[in-house]
Amino acid sequence: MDFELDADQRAWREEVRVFLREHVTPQLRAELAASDLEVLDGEVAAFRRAVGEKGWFGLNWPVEFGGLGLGPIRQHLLVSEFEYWGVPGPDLTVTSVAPMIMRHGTEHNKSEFLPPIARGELICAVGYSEPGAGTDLASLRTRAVLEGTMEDGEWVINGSKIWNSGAQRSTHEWLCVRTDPDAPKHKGISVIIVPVDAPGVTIRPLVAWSGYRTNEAFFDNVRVPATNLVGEANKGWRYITGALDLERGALTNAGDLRRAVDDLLDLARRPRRDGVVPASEPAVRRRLAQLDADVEVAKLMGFEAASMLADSIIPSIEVSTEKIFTSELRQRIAEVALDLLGPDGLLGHRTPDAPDDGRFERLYRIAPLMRFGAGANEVLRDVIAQRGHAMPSYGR
Amino acid sequence: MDFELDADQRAWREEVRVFLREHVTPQLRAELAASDLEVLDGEVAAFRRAVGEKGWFGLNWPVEFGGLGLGPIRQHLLVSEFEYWGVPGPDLTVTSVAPMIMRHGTEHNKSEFLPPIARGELICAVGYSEPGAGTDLASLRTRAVLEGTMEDGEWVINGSKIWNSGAQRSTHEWLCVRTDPDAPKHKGISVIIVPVDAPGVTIRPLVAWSGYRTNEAFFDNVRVPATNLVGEANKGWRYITGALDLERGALTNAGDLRRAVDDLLDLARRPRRDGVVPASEPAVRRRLAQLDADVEVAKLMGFEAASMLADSIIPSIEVSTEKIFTSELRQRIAEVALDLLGPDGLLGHRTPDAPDDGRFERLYRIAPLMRFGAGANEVLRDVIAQRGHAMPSYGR
Amino acid sequence: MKLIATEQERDLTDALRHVLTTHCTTDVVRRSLEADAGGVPQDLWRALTNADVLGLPFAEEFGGAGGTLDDLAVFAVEAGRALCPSVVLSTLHLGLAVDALGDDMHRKRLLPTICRGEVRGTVAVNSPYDATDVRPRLAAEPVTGPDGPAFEVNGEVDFVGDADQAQQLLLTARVTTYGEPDRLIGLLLDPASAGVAMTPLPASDGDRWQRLRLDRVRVAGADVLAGPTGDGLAADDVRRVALTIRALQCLDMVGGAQAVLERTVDYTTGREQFGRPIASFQAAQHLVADIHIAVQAARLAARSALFWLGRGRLATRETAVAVMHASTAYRRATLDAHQLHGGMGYVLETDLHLWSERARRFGVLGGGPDVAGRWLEKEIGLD
Amino acid sequence: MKLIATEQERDLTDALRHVLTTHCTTDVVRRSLEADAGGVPQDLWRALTNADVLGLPFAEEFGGAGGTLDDLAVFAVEAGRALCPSVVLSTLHLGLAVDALGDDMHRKRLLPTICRGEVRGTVAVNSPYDATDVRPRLAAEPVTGPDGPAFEVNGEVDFVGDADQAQQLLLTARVTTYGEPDRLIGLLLDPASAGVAMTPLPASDGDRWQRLRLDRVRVAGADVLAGPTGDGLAADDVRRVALTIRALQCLDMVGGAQAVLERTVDYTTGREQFGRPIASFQAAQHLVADIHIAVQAARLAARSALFWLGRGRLATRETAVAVMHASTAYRRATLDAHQLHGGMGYVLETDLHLWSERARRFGVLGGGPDVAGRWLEKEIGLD
Repeated sequence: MDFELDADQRAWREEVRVFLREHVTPQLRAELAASDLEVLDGEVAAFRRAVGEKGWFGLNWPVEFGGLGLGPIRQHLLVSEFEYWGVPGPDLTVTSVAPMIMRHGTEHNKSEFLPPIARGELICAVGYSEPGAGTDLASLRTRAVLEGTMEDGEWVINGSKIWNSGAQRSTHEWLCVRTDPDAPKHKGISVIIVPVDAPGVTIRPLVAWSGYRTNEAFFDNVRVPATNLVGEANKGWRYITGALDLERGALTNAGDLRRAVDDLLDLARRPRRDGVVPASEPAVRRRLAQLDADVEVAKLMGFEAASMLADSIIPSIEVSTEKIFTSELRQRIAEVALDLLGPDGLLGHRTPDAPDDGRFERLYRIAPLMRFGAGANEVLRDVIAQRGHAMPSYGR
Repeated sequence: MDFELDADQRAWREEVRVFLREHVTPQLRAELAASDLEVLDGEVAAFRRAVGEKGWFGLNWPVEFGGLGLGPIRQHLLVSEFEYWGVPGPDLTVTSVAPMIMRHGTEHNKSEFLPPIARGELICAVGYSEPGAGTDLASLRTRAVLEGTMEDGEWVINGSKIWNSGAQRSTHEWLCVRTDPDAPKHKGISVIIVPVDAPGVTIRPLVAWSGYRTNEAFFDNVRVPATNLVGEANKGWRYITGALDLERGALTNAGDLRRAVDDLLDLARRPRRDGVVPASEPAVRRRLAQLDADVEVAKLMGFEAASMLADSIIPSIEVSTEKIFTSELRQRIAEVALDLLGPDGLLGHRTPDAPDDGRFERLYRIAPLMRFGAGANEVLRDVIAQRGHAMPSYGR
Repeated sequence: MKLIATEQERDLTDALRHVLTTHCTTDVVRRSLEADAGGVPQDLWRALTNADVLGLPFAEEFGGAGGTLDDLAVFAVEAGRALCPSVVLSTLHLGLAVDALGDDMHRKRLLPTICRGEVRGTVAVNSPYDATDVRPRLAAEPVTGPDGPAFEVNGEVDFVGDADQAQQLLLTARVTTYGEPDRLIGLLLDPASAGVAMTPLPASDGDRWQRLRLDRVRVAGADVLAGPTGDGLAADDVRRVALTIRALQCLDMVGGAQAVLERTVDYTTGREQFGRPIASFQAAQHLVADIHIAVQAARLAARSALFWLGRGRLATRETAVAVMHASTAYRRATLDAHQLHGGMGYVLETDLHLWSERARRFGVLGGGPDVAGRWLEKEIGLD
Repeated sequence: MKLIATEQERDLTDALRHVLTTHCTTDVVRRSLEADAGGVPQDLWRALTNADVLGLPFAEEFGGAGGTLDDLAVFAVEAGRALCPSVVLSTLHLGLAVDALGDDMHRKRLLPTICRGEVRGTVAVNSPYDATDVRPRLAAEPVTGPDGPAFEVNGEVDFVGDADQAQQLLLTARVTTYGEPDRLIGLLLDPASAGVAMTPLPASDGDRWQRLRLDRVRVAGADVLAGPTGDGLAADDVRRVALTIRALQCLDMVGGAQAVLERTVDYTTGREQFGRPIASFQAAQHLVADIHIAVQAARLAARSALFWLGRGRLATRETAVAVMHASTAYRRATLDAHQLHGGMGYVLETDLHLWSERARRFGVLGGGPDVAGRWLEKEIGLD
């Protein structure tokens, strides 16, 4: 990939934009504004079906698995546009779970799970963290015990998960469990796909400061077919870290940040409730210019990672860099918005007097998640130093 | 101490200012500008004598040791003024070495060393760090072996020191040596006072980026009287850390920073070589205002530490806080100066075209020392967390 | 106020902390923010009244505890730690404003009721965007009514905190008389008066400001604060009230940041990751150290501002420094606390967000760091 | 230029790094800065000439290597790593300026001598404070001399780099003719010409700029660059040259910051404190990670700017972004490297300061982050 999109890439972006112009209706915007993704069978669901019909959930999947095989650059451009428009694109199930099934799954896994994922019908919540363990995923204690054989037996699962986001909208759990309690902590882990409606699964909502709902999930003698094990038993750590790398990559797209800065630039040029136009204050202009400079860099970082993937290079250090950069930038955008809006910026999200419907008030609350989630920035800084520059581990 | 100086304190500050108005002559300024402190028998020396005659080297010493017993607040006000005027005040010998002799020295130490220190005739270079050891002082390897008795024997010293600043202007070394190589590393250390002109002492200059000269000092079978041992043998670590705490306290005075910001505010209001007045640029004004706000806080931090000392509380966490805050502020002042002056700010110190004689160009080079020296800021942040907030050691 | 707390100050701190720890738990704070809760609970209000908090800075002759602004500073820090509901603070602000801008008649009428906890009130004498901007938003016209001279007041005031809970507001208005300079007057107003309309402005933290619309509201002469000579308030006197409120908010922020720092140290010390306490990671320690440094800076700056305001100075410069440091420190403390807490500080049930919300509210209300930076530019002659 | 280095680019990098590692050691760099050293050593100059560096971006018909600005970008990064003496860069800038602003006659006359390493030169077509400000500092008046039409030039130009080592300068001047719009022309000038006076301006790094004073200096018509139609250069064409130079300096900063990062990692890995390598402290690792992130940001921004400049765009916005990131990254990298090196990076004999000096020189020359911020404000319509 060049610093400039080539003709094909431009044509692709235009195709995506044409689709979005058609499908991002006022009704869809209204539903998203009022309820995020929580309406189960409304505009969002219809939009997802339209995306599925284009085959875009499998955009980057190999053709052999029913994908379009269009590669990471097309994927990147599409996700950037979707983010810029503020609509849900390919989610973790498509971009993280499915590739792991393709790479490591059994033939049975592939035939059972990939087709419904491609249609947008099978949606996974990701069950990694457990209460009390936080970022240290490998210390997980949810147990799965095999009763019977791998051919026709069942896994019996007991334990609990936290930060089980989207479980209320999901059909399945991509669940990390301990299958060998005697092995070293990274070696006894497996991944099992568990239907959310299986008896013994309980989902308890947790509401985050951002207003988003996440969940605790409890598994009480939950039984699933032995063949729901992904790949091989006790090799789950590889699948998890692989999926996490992909997740982190997906998170670093700067489309939403570009949109946030564009929106903020607009807002800064409009009078506040007190009649003052924030952009008339020079210090505000300088801070906005800095955000613009940073978001341009974030965009280039995204292009770079996509280019590497297109060249079959795993951008591991690059993705850590981007994740830190974009997550801290997101927080700074929200801070600049607060400072330039003054009290207007404190008017609550979804209240009529709030500027831009309180989008920046909410961004301030959303931003912290991206710093500590998906690999805390401290851990990723360690990664950059230790993996990127061979600095010695301090024994974590 | 209040947030406002009381009448006595104001009178004291006025007394110091009267002294400075009289003794900070154009000749003294010229010598300092041209040569720092390196002219051994010139204006600086004469100024030091005048300070000595006022008894101000022993300002804060108890009366029983020939001091004025005026206490830490007076000391703080005096040092702030001296720093603001940019002239040398009480140095480490007076503020760190002598108090340790008073607190821990033998009667012989006190009678031999304190009177000449009070007169400004005995000046110590501080010999702590060794090549290869850096901040980790306790790993020092310079050896002292006692030949004969503590009454009439001699210490024979071998080893070397680095960052031996001011040795070329000093009469003695306040030298940390290992006297018990078999004890744990903090337990076998002693402090010995060594005349710089003793046979076997060699001083080799090292020039820092700031332009200041520091030194390496080599000790080759250097013999000094056994009574030059400070206090007791093998208890030196306490004396060193005590002196370092005092040194750090002395470094955190914000007088030089207030002066730097005042000078920078002046400079920003004058046209550059290209005719532009930097303060006409709003972003520059905002950065200057931030520096002003920070230096006001630094001043309050200094008042606070002096107040604590006056109440016989050792401000250990406070001094670490101040040292980090002021050292990072100093660097930011230099950075703002560079940005607002543009190329003018690159014109070399002591060259005729440089604005303010290149004072800010040089400040940029001086500032890094204060961040890593006298307890690296990283170490002091550990201190704040571990001693100030009881966070657990990570095993340093 | 001493740079180092005196024994008396420490005793006051302990006493206030005890009252707030008992009666102002985060449960109480949460309930006071709920739309139908009717504001601060009686229990807390009573405890604060009994502890003389509402009379802390007022003279004994007006029913107060005979304390000083320095004593109120001690309360402000403790209020910030405990997230004391803002109507308590607003009521104290009302008392301060009446004390500073009214005459003895006003003081005698109002301060005792405030000290006894009988009145809740609030003050809106400056732009919510900029505490130094005291241009009145209301216009008052002299009229003669049945009870003698009065004013008819029109206009809108935005972002009036706690007006829905208040029985007594202090607002300012401009009186324009042909051929004379405009006058600035204070108005004591019952929000239930005829012609006052309120529209709630829901804040991010669940609290509600009010937008007040005054339509031909009649204010009696006895409710007008017109300065010692009767020809209006001096703008700088009003500004000193506004800056005093802002400086008290800075101390609130200092107390809040300090509480967040302590919570974060406790959480990270008790919580293990990768087989060791989070608090044992140097990166965590340095975040904590940086919060410590910022809070220490903010504490000194805010106390200094209040010290000078308490001694009659306008202290715009000191207040600017206080806002620049306190707003920034509280914001960084809360955002980095979220970072160190991870998910466990991000869910509503763990309370951390309550401080985060207060950090941003007090961070910008009356002017955040950018606005205060402008004040300071002017003060040091950079404009 | 690809976002990811191609094999060809990696080969060029390796080749250039080899030449510079061999011939541009820090000893060579130090000597080139000494006042009496006469600038860059012959040995280095020859090696760079032999490696086609001086002809890298110029067409083969003018004796160049037929490369592009993208190839020069690769050299700029390596030059920054190795602290390549600035006269090498200035001479390349002269070639770029002649190529962009001259006609074929100028190109044929000058480019081959530059490519062959026979000429050292420099360019001063913009304010040293602001690369986008191309208002000429000199005034030129048309005169007729013995050899035909010429100009007589007067005025002063400040901060001309390497003018004391140059045989050829490219300056700009304003021609004012009564009743016509002012024209902007380029001037090729031998600094040894009659009427040119130089005053050295010693820089913090020991190098010297020159202040040039031109007093009735005669410039022949053949040495005048007056644009394709002969009626002057377009300001934006000159500005593009100035921004190209600035963008190349950004890449220099990226290379320098990268070198400092690597030195710092090496030093901290090899050096023990408290019984363990400094590099094993999380605080050290996070400083390194932050430098890494900043350098990565700067690298992408600077390459993007040069990409667009190489394709004929003015690219003010991209260059602004590049300056904001590269200047800041290099400054932070060097200052934090000092922090991690402690005393061992602070004494002159350990060389680190050479990069620190370059960081501040290139950080502000032609406009630092504050100035570039102003460019960007304009570009995004915030003025």
